[in-house]
Amino acid sequence: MTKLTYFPGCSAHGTSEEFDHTLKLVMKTLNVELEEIPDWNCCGATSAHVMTENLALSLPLRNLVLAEKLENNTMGIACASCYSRMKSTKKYMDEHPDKAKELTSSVIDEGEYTGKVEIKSMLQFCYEEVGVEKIKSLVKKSLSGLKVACYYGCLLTRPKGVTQFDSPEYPMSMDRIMEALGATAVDFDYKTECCGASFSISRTEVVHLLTGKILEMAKEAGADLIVVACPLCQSNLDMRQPDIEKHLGKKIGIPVMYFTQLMALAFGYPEKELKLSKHIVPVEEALSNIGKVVETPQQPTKTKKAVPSAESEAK
Amino acid sequence: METQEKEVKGSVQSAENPGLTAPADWQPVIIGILCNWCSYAGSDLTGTSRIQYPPNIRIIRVPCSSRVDPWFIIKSLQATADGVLISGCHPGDCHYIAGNYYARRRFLVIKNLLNFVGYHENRVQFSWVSAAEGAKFAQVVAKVTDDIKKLGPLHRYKKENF
Amino acid sequence: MNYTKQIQDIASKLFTEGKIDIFIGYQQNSFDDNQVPVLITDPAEIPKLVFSDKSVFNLTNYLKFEHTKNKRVGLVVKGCDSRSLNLLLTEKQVKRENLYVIGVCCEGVTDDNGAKAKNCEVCVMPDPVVYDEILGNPSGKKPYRVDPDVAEVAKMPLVERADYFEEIFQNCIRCNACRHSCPLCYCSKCCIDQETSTLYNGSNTVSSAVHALLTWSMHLAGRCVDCRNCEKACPSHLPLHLLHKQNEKVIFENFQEHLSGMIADDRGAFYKYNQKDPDDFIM
Amino acid sequence: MARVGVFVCFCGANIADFVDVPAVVEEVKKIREVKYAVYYKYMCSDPGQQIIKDAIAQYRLTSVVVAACSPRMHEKTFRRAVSEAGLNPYLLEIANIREHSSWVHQKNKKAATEKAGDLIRMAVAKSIANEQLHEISVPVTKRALVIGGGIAGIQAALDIADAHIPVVLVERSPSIGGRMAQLDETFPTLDCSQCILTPKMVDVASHPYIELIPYSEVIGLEGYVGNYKAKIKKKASYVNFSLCTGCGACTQKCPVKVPNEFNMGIDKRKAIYTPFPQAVPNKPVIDAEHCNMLLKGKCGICSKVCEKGAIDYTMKDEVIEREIGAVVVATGYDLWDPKPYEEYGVGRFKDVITSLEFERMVSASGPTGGLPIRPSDGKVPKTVVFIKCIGSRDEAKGIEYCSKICCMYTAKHAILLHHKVHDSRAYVFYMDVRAAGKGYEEFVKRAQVETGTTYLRGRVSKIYKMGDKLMVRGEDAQLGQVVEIEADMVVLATAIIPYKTNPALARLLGISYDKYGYLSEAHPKLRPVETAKAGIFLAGCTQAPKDIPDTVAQASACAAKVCGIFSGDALKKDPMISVVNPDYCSGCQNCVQVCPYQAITTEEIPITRGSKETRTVAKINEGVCQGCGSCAAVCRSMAISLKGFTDSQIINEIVSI
Repeated sequence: MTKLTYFPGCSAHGTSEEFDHTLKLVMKTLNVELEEIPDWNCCGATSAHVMTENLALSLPLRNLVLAEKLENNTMGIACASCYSRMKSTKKYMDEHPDKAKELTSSVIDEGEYTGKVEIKSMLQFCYEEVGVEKIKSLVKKSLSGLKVACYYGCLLTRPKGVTQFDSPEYPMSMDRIMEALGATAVDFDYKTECCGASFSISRTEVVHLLTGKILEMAKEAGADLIVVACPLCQSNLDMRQPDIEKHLGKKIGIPVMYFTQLMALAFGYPEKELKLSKHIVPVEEALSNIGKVVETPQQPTKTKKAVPSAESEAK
Repeated sequence: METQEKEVKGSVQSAENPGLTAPADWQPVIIGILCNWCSYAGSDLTGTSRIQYPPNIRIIRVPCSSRVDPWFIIKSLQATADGVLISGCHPGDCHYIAGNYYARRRFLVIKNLLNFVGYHENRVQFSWVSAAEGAKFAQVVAKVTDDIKKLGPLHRYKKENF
Repeated sequence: MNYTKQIQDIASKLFTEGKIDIFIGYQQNSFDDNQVPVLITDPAEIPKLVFSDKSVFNLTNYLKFEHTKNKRVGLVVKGCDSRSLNLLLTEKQVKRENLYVIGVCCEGVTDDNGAKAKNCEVCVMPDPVVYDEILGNPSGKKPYRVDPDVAEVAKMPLVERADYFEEIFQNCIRCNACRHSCPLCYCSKCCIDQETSTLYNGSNTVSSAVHALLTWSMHLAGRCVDCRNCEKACPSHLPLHLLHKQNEKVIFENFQEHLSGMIADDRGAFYKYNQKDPDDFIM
Repeated sequence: MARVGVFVCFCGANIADFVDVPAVVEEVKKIREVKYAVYYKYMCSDPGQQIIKDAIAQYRLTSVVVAACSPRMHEKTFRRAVSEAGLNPYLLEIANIREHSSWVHQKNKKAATEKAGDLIRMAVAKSIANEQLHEISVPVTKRALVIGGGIAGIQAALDIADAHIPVVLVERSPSIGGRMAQLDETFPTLDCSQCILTPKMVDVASHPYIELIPYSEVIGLEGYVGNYKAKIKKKASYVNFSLCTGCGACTQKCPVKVPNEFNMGIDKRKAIYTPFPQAVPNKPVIDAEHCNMLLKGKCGICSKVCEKGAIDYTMKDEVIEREIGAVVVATGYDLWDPKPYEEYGVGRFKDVITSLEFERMVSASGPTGGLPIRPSDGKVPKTVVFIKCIGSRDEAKGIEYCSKICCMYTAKHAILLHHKVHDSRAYVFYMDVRAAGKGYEEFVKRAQVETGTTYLRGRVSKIYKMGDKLMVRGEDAQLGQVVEIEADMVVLATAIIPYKTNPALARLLGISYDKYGYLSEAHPKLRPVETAKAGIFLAGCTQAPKDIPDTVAQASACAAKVCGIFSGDALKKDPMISVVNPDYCSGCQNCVQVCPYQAITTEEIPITRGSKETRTVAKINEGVCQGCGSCAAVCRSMAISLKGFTDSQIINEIVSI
């Protein structure tokens, strides 16, 4: 059994409880023991860095220092926002060891920072450390017939210099995992578009506009549901959907699930373990597509049109 | 009369030999080795622009700062010079593509070595002066002359003394 | 660190197989427990060969002399010696195919008093970097450290430092043993012997000694491998390494951590450049 | 014993007002070697020069020092005067007492006088060590090598050949023509590219002074200006050009289809092919990577249909040598691969194409018969979005520089689109419109006004698909608004980049290249066609992005330079270059390393006279050395000295003060 340092982030114990829960189920099947950082604290998220630089650096740094005490090489982070904060902080500290020394000696009283722990998002961990092949081999119930749009959001692959993971504009790691589970990942142009999360509270109409577009495009791409790897994405896409529908004046009704929920399902866990009751947009109908034969061509945009046959035309 | 008064007023100590002094109106000898294409042309421009600078420098023309063997500097200090100024083209502007990049490495090492064995660090100075920087050349010479006047006469390892 | 047996075996094998004409190694001194270099052309002399922590000299120095030029030579090198060999190869002074190199993973040699030699304290590469056969277990590259003697001298105030060096230079008797013992001083006509140089000006003064030594150390800057053959050879026991280690420090700190002879085909620090080299000391 | 004459100039009042010239002359007379010293009002005048000439004869002077203005001013004048008096011109030294003394110490006559004396003393000391030097004469092989048969190479070759100088033109592809042959019409006049290029290509093929070697590459260059030897690899074409009539039967019957690189892969060509109908030479070659006969030994159809028996499957690569005197490098440019623009769906959306693909489509002889079509469904696009600066001026994804021609060709494309599809609508997203050139701004105006192309200042942030449309979302920075355009096709104006092979070519030729891979000119302003290596010149985009008029101008400039080299039977060179004393050289070759011109090679000399054993020593190539002295400074054994600036001369100056 391999061990993985686990940083759940605040939402895992609240709004994204189903993520946390299914993640643990998945990790059990993958034979990975999650070791939660004792006494972890808030990563500072979007609020800290508008206040002071030292605060924005110190909050994640304390977690990094604590993580080093667990003696695992890698730390997995559930929330994309936490992941971004921690990884940027790590990059900054590795490039500015003096700053690390200054903060660990003055603000944080938990020992020294060495930078030995690598940081990965849970998606990155599943894709890079576990691997698509292994995931494929563990599938008990194929998700064939299910068409999913993988939504990565803004922070999992960007900025490239910080994350060093997948393509910043058109990532495919989650799509590959979904394909390994048997599902069909649709070509989804909006997979890294902004959902407006920062305006979640202050200017909801912005969220309505941006998130609405993402949902519509997923629908347009022919997806049964949207798969995410970030609690904030999930809550914005799922929770706001009724409001957005009102705003757009039309029904969308596309459920939003965590990739771990689908992995757990494919790994043979019963549906009740997925905590489906937590969802605002019901998912049952979408999941009922599992097992159905996929008709090809399934989607006009996906079809392979005949080659322009330039020759014939030229002649 | 004035000069005599000045002589009485004070004297200059040698930076390396505090026991040795020179009269206050002592004039140092400075050897300047200039590359033909930038710094020598720049010093010509100083002349055509009639920009005035202290008269202590004696200029030697070489094609490129990369022609300057560190030994020339050592030799100058052994002879009459109290200070040395080497000047070449700015990095990237070398008439011979990259000569000054090679020269720069040798200059850094010889400068540090001379300081290490007991020459004041200001005895040997370097500058990049382009053919357009007549004013800069005057400033550089004024600064070097001023620095070396403060250091007093160079005594150590002079041929006639040792 | 005792490889006497192994080296004797290899040497006799090389002679038997007709691979070499000369073997350069160490032999016991007749009057104390120190060793001196030995050049063997007759296999019967092989039992003379020894190797221990008393094998201090850098034998690559003997590759520059007439009796080893263009001959097939077997020789023993320690880490630092192999670096100078690397430079000799890069500077085309010896042909690799003429050499059979026994590389020893050095554990440090001792000085006359039996203490660990001072250059071994700051050694960056105890393992041979070029060899045909390796003896011992490599321990890997060590981090670079500033020579403590250099650091101490650098701390002195200017005048004190000048006085310190003046005393050193005054004791130079201009015998040129330093040059003779340096493996990298192989010039067919040394600059200080040339009329044009006027470094000596035919005179035997402190002034000319200073300028000759400074020029010499500039010629070795970025090339010196700190074997300290020069210092061992100096009859006046001048701390010549101060000059070389000072240059080495400046070069290491400023020119991409250049260390001499570590890599094949890597010439001295003055024969390459980087556009980002320090420029702030120039007006 | 040296006998030096010193001639001090008043330079009117320029020197005399601030330096006590007669006192200086008296001072100088005390120097042991000085046999004669005199002052005169204007030394550079004819009577002044006569004084020097007379004194040389009268006092049997062995060297001359003129104390006057800067040597950069009148060194040549006085050298000539000295020479006319029968003395070697390099026995002259100048003491610069005007720029370095009288003009800069005008408030201190005493110090200026003293300094002038010192400067003369230094010059006298130096002149004592001066040696007789003679101009170097380098013989010249009057034949030029032009590398690359695009418009730059074609123009250079024709201009040189028209001066009755033989030219060897080497082209790596089967036909000359280069990028210009791929273009449809050219800005700003919209004249047909083929129409103006093809006659020139035919001229090249028929010119008595041009030897065209197609399908070949230069693989080696030895020697120096006037005396190069080039190694050229002729790639196996498997077609005997002397038998082939270019009838085309083989290309018609060949069963193998391969993406056509000339048409940017839009259509297919055969395994035996001529790149395009107007190719010069109009002979096919076999693409060995795809030919069934060469790969599997089965087929042989082309051989069967060839009536002349010109097909030869056993042909091998061949290396030939040519002796030449000068080289023009004109290897052209490549295009940046826009793959990093994932947000534009490059690689995913078939209807996002590059500008050269568009260019081939609108070309009348192109794969689509001159009509732009959507690669996805073959439909003619009505709304086309052009995006400029793809890769150019983009530090994050591409390169920092401006590719210079994209603004113009995008305007051209907008006009051509309108010409081909009358009811079309074009949008151009731009960062700036850079239209500096004769008739260029007017041309862009024409695109905007005549064809109604909408120019939007801003970057495109994303392209996504809605049905079969491409949704182009970008910013209109002038309105401060996000705009979305429903497009049928998107054309990316990709950057010009140097060929990846440029650095290897530069190393082979011994010239330098910049951080991008463009070959470097000797001086960005005053020597824009020369390289640092004498006798090698640059034309066209191999040096930097440029348009056709600039390329042709540069090519003709190269031709003028080449003709200049060949104007005499020998090249005259300044003798102030390095020389090796082999007795002192130990062959460490550190000088080889630092020489910026690869002027130093090695030679084997006997260890002692008559000995069979040899040793290696450095050797300076007189034709190549430019006299910087880098080698002399790094030579530890002082085996190298730089004539005119020898160690003795400089040390004499140092110790004379």
